[in-house]
Amino acid sequence: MRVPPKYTQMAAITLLGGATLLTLAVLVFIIAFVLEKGLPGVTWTFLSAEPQDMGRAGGIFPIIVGTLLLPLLALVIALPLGVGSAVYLCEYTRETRLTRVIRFGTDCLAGIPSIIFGLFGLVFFVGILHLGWSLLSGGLTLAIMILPTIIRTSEEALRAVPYAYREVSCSMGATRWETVRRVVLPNALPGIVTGVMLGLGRCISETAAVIFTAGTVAAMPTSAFDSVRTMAVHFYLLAREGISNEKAYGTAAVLILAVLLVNLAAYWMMHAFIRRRAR
Amino acid sequence: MHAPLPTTDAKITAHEFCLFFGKIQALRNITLDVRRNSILGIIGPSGSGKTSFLRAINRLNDLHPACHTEGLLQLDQTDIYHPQCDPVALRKRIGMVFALPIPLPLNIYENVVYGPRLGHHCPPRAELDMLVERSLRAAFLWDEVKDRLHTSGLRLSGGQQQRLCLARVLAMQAEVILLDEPCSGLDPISTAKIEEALTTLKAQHTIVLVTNNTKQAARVADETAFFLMGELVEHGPTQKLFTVPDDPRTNDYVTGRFG
Amino acid sequence: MSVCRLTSIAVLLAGMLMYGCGKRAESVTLAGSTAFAPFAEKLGSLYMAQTPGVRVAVQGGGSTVGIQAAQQGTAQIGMADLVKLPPEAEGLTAVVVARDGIAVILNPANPVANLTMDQIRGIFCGTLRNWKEVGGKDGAITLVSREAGSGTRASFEQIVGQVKLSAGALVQDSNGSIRETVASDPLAIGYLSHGLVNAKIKAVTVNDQPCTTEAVMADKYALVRPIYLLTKGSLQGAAQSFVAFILSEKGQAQIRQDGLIPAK
Amino acid sequence: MRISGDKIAKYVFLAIACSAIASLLLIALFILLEGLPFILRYGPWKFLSTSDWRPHEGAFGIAPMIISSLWITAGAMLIGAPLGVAGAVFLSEFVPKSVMCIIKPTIELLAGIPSVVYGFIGVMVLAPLIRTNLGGPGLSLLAAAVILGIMVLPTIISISVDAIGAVPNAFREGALALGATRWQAVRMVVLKAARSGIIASIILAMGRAVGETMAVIMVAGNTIRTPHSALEPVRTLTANIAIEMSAATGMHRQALFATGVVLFVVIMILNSLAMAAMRRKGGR
Repeated sequence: MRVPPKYTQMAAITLLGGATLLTLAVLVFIIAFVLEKGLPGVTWTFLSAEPQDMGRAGGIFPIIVGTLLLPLLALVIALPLGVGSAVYLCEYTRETRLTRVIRFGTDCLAGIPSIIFGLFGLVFFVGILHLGWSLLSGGLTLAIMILPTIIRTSEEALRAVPYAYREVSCSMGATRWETVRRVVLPNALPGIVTGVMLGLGRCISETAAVIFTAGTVAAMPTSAFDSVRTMAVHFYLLAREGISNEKAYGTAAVLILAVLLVNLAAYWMMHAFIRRRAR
Repeated sequence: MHAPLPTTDAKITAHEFCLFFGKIQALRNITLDVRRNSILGIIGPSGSGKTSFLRAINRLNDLHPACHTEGLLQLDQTDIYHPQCDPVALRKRIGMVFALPIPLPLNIYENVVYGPRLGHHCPPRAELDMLVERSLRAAFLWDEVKDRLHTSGLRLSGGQQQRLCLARVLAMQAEVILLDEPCSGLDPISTAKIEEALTTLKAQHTIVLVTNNTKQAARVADETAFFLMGELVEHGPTQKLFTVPDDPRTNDYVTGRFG
Repeated sequence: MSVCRLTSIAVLLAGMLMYGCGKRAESVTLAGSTAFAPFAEKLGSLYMAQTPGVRVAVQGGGSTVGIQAAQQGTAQIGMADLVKLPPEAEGLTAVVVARDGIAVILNPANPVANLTMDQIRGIFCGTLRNWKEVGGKDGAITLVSREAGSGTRASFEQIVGQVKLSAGALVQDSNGSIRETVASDPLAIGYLSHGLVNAKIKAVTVNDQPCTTEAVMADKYALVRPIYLLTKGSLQGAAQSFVAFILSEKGQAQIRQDGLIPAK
Repeated sequence: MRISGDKIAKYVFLAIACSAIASLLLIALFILLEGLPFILRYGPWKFLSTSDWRPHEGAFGIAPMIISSLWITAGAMLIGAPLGVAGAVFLSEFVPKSVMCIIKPTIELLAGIPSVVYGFIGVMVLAPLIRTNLGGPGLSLLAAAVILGIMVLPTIISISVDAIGAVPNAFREGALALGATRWQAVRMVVLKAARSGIIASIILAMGRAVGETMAVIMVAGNTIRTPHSALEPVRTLTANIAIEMSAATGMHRQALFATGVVLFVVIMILNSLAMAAMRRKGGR
């Protein structure tokens, strides 16, 4: 006897709701765990001073700067490349065997462990190009690392824009580029922002690849050729080398708050953008 | 087949025009003239190729990968499918209204000025405002939306959205307007408004109206063409076609015996 | 138009980032052993305080990265904490700047206080599997070792001799994580640089010798390894004076204060 | 000239796409050039099937690591995928927009938390929990699977929510108009329409789970033995590379790159399986 739909609906909602609550509970527990252990250590001096005694004392200001600069440089390189390739694959070519191979290749590269990108960076950027352990080689390596993710999410976002919009724009005498610029891209922006957030998240949380390419110098970088240390690397070195758990959690707390701010800012910016366009 | 009408008066001329999607032939040697500043109604059962013919005029079929054509299709005596003819420039002169109203995901104002803003020279703001008002008035939509031009086009009702699409085409100042079953989902009042707009626009534009509503063709079209299985069965003044058609198949379709 | 604004901002940012390249104070780069890197950083900051205008950049990455960096010149000074330098280090001048004792550590709840070399070899080869066999409470031994190729592990296994690590051993890739694992598992045994021993773990005596700086200085405690600074050819300028600073009285005192054992 | 503007844009995008694909090819070539010669010289079957990994004595067998990697990824997806998709469906269909605007940024925040933090929490909280309640050393296959499952949740949820959100409302209204309950409409119409986005999110998440290194090293125990139960410590392919690469030279280093090649092949197989699943269901 088939269960009447009303009950399957209730069962489904409780099941899905339960799963969501469990997920949120676990995720909130992790944030609370880190903040509870880390927040007491977060004082103004901790945020503004230089680290001393191998990180046991002092603050993490140069490390915060490193954490902002590195992903920014990676995004400045990966965003145009990623979105550009997604636009080309979606708008300018038909679904051929080549585009399927490219999409398959990007999927596989999204799965490559970051340590391999780190080694590639070490051999290629640090070694062959003589950029040394620096912001530049770190940024380039991270850019290549998040490129597959940005291409894939941008492509999904572009493909989600209804085909009819392209047809209408085309019928009004818009060139392919004008259709992309005026209708497709602005409409796909939310999906692209999600891809950027995931890419940014991966850059900020990366340790292995950064240690091998951007180095671990905790001083303030004066140029693109100076080595930097990101908060994730700082947390890794403090926690794993057993230098100081308390400072490690402090760094993690600051990192979480920074990521939360960036996410909220991007989210409100996107909403404002959508509201302005189609009020 | 009667001799083609004097060429000077014809805005669009098709001569033995065929259209293929890969191996499937959608149109078989269509020879047809559309007179300047007149409304040509195209009727026929669904799948008879009337929409394909409409989309062939503004080369929208090019978006389909395996589409190629034979024969001649001219706009103002210049071959539309000639390699030198730039499809983008062509589409600027030919506006199209689709069966399902598709307002762009922008506000009403930006929907209407979308066409004129394309290309390098973007007209000044004042001129755009005037163009928007004139186009919306011509589409009988101005009074209903004049104080909420900045709300989203997707918020309007079906009939209003279709009139917005018409206004959008008018703002392009296109010489030819193609309509693909514009009133298929609309209420009688919106349909009447659109038909009234078309009759007044006849003076400045050449209009090709594809419709499966024979009464609408009878009401609005100056001349009517009857398509069946990708062929042009008969083309002549609406009055003659609906009373004493030459071809028995037209007679059966018009009187509703089959179709 | 919104997309153009985005790309113009991006180009502006890239330009701003590149403005600084080229302007580089005289810098000394060290790379290599993760164990010695924090100490090198401390010495670097002391040296920078003493001689302005010089930037000391310390990179980790492990002994092999240090050796390769010194060979290729990506770093002026390579750091390696190996008892025997691998063939790759040929042609590099090696200077011992410090020594580091390797402490064998247990969980504080473990009653065992002393282990002989043979017992340590038995445990790490997997022949001794239960704490009962070495005078502790009944319980299977959880073996925690460093990864293959780590300086600490190579030195530990060379000094103890004929150690074929049992397949069931947990492997951690840093001193800190070995300490955490041993601190949280009452049946665990591991080893790490003696500078990192703290209250959470207990260092046993080896052949009744305590793992202290004095015992090592007196060559009584066996598990000790040198820390080399490797340079290619003769050094000049800031790098040379930095190495001299480390070997100076002030440098060696700082090393002793940080928990390592001075070279002399 | 009007037309050339569009032509320029097309070639600019073509150049961008080529440079992006070229950089990705560069990485793939880098891995193959460093790893493939070793596999051919050492003998692929011996490399893949033996389970004795003693780099300093020239024994390079990674069978246990392949098995562990597959087990951990399967475990992580078993935890992450259902929870993730269920969460995504519930959040985008049954939760009001206002609540959604708070939950979505927090979820995307979790994609920003370093895997090292997840690993450290795993060591501090999860491992002792497993050790006391379930036995074994705590650092185990189960711990790694749970941590990875949690880490991939944000990826699955945020991309699936976008995919479900992209399904036009007309589909939902159509189903509801036919008398379907909200859940039937979701199950029969919305999920089918959003399937490609959801599967893309699962593929990306699987890629991240297979590729994760730091958290796995901290939590899995890294023993070189084929696990017989979920409570035994294991070493994955990625952990093997990351742990030993910083001190590996000569044959040992090439063997680690060869592990990278194997990993690349494993990821390719997993992706093609997922693609086939998508196409087979779509084919009917």
